Amino acid sequence: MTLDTVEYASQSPDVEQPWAELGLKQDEYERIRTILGRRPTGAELAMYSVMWSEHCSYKSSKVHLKQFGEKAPASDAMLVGIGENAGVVDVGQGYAVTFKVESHNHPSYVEPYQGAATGIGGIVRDILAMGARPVAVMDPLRFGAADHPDTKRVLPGVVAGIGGYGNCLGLPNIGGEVVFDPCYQGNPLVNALCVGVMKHEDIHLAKASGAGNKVILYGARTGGDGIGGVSVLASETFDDSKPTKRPAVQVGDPFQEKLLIECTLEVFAEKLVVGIQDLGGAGLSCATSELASAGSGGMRVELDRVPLRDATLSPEEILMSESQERMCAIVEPGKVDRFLEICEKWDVIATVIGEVTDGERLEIFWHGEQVVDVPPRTVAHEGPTYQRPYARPDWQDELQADAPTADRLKRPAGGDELKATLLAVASHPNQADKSWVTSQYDRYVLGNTVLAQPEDAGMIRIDEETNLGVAVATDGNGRYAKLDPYTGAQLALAEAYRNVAATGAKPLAVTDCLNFGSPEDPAVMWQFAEACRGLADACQVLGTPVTGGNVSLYNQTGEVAIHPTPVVGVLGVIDDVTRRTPMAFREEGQLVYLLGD
Amino acid sequence: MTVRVGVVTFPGSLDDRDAQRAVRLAGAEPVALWHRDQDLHQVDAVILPGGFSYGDYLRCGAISRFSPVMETIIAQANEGMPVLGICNGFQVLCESHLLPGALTRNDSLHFGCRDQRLRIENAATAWTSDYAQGQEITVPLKNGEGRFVAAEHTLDALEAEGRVVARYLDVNPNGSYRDIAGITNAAGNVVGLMPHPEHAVEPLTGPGTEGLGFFTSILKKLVDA
Amino acid sequence: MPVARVVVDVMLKPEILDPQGQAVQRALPRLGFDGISDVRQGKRFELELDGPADEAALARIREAAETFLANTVIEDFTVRIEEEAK
Amino acid sequence: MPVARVVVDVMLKPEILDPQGQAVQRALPRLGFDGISDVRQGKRFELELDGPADEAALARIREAAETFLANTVIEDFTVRIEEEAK
Ligand SMILES: Nc1ncnc2c1ncn2[C@@H]1O[C@H](COP(=O)(O)OP(=O)(O)O)[C@@H](O)[C@H]1O
Repeated sequence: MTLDTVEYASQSPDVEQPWAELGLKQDEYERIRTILGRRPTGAELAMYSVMWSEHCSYKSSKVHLKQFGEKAPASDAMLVGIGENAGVVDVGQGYAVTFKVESHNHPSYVEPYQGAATGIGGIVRDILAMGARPVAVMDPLRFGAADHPDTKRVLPGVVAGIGGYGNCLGLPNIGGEVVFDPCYQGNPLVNALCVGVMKHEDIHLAKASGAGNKVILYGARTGGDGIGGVSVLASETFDDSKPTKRPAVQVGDPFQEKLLIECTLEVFAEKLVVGIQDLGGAGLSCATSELASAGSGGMRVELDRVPLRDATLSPEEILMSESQERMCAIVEPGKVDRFLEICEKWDVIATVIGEVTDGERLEIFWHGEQVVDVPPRTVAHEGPTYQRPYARPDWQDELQADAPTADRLKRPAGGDELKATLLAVASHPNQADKSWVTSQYDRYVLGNTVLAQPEDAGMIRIDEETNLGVAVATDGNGRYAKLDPYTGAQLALAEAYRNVAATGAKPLAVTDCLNFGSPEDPAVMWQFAEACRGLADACQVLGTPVTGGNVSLYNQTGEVAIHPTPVVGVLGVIDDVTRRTPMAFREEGQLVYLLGD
Repeated sequence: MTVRVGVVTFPGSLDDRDAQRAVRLAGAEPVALWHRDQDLHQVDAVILPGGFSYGDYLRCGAISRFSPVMETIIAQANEGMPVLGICNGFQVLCESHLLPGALTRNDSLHFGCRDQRLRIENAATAWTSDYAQGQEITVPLKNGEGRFVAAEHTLDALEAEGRVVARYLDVNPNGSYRDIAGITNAAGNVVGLMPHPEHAVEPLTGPGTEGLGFFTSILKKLVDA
Repeated sequence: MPVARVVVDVMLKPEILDPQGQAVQRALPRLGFDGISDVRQGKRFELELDGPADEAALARIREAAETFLANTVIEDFTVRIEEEAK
Repeated sequence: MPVARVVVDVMLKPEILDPQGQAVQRALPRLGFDGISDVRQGKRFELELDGPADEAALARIREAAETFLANTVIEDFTVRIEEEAK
């Protein structure tokens, strides 16, 4: 097969291209041709298709997410806001904390262990890429009915995967959620949150600047993992009637990631890095275009230098591969040797694959021939934006009218009814003891866990001398959100906020993972719009800005969407963790007060 | 005299910082040792910490056992230097044949993290002299492959020679033969322990401080020597 | 009655990353074992049957392998009768 | 050049309890697979050699198995050349 070079593409405008199979719409494909003034090469098409997928471009959600910035309450604590890998918050004493929650829902249904494991791996690299040492993880989970056979397959795999990966990284798991509801049967939610700590001066951003600086790819070799996974997994849904889709699954190597963490923190400590980006969904396509787009110049990459696990991969596949445990750093030429030395110390493979140029293009070469020549912003930051139609569903009124009221759902009368009600509530899986799950997670490692299960919020000490610490809680209730997405999102925030406040910490910032159905359904889009509006309004009132998060759409089985499920994480600071308030009664004779009404 | 206790970092070690903290809280000086370095930097004792060295791929501890630092540690342990292996460190000690038996997959087939009650069965080793014989303590336990197994005659010999250092109480969390949580070599200088005493050295971050004794024992032993 | 033993070998598909095999491969040269260009690690199940390992039994075991012993999303398997049943 | 593949099978010694094998055995009847009286689970390593699988190479691999791939305190191993080298 001949290589589809830029030169060849200019000469062959009529070559048929598989844009539809790659998940692009006709007008999107036309737009790529307009941007480039010719048809894209195969490699360019691969990049645009993954980067313009819903998952990477947020094309349906962007217009609503804007509110989180526009309505953000003034906050002195915010050091880095939305748009970077994760937001960064000032917690005092020169420390900054970064945290973010992300979804790995679809991969976890296909292959529960690896899907959940690589979900942890991905969010940890996001946090690492900000310059922080990851210090804790949390895992808000939603499954189908507890006694459904699919739950039996998915739940143990997900929990083992989160434990297997997180435990092996040495990150304490300080909390999460396990909620069962039939609406998640064919579409469980696996959200993962990571918290990282750094000093203010260690904050790193994903940008490539300084002509002549080197682009270094380090970490695992690149294989065929999850090729096409980004567009296929994130833009399509599972259909009960067809056999399960089995795309190439990404397999995690937590040991490699642990080395990547230590190695990266060491190169940060020696100030060897100008810019850095983790490789997640969309792999090298994402890392190179985002670094170049955010930076001041262009970038030139020799793709054939990328160390491969599978020698037969084509340039398109290398650009789209979602092999895990890789990072991309921009390093001044004089510091490259030391950078490579530190990688060698940690047995991490590192390769100079290109350099920052003073041009404005992202140029990628394959054995000397040019296969990509694009303006990086058009790939990374100027993708399509949709104003999807949305409308309050006609069943909403009926659903709300069906709510329990005094005459329709009576209070239990008498001892027997009360007993029955109590038993019904107490025996529901959502009230069950979660220790089957939590005991599979290491909550002690690093020796700084002040609160973990069964507490309402997790708490981590970040300075052993001063006892400065942070508390984090995640909450979300899909049933409330379905009844009223605006208020439901606010309730999720209020609950997480309360859980943090109850420990004695002061809530500072918010992250969210918005799990919804198909944005092509106006009813779902309405739920989404309402939830965003509700969350943004509530954040404004409470004075806690959203610093980052993640949107997961197309969570549905066939035509049926999950309950709209905004999961909200709140981070708070406590200046002395020895003053934390655990939830248990401490000693006999203490008084119990009920606050609120 | 400051007592210097080395803590080895293998690729994939996780509780190395925690072990160093415990050494410091006990009043000794922690010294970081690197797996590629044969030099033990004049330490008086060594701790092999918990974690997943080399990802615990192949078998836990199987790859670390062949690291340069282990060559020196094995030689010095055979000459009496105190060595404590915690969790993954215990696995390394068994793979190195400094201790008998092996640690295998938990019988539950799950990783388990819990606060575990133990009985100190031998308070005469280098690492347990600060405990009373038969003392009961609670420390965290967290492992996926912590089930101690050995041939019947090896188990009998361990019992007969008083080389069982600690035993699980209340529940046997991983199916260890004869509830064994930790053992020692014949000389009493090398101890392997599945639970994590380094996570029970501060009331704030652990179930109590009953793990500290392992670290103060070694301090006392070395200062007295 | 001679006991029939059937072996099911389960290996990760060739295109799937095998961190365990890689760790072994990297360690071998350090231990002085050269000349091994690739290592893959998988699982081996030894099943003892009550009855003979006839076609019907093998078909059942193949089904068990397909649905249970192997995760065919990422793994391949083979089923065979162990020749030297001890 | 045909690549030589050597397989090393590692199984827990019969006297060591094998909880993984037992879990499989207990699950099989529940899934409708009867007639299996014992299951043991072990590891299978596939090694690709640079050169031929001659006696010298096999001897080296046996040594690697003895000292490294298997823990002979609890495990037994066998080494053999894979017949159908693809
Ligand atoms: N998936 C999970 N991962 C980690 N911790 C969890 C998970 N699910 C629940 N937990 C923890 O278990 C404890 C009890 O959870 P839960 O029963 O949901 O409490 P509550 O109803 O008070 O929120 C909490 O500390 C919670 O953080």
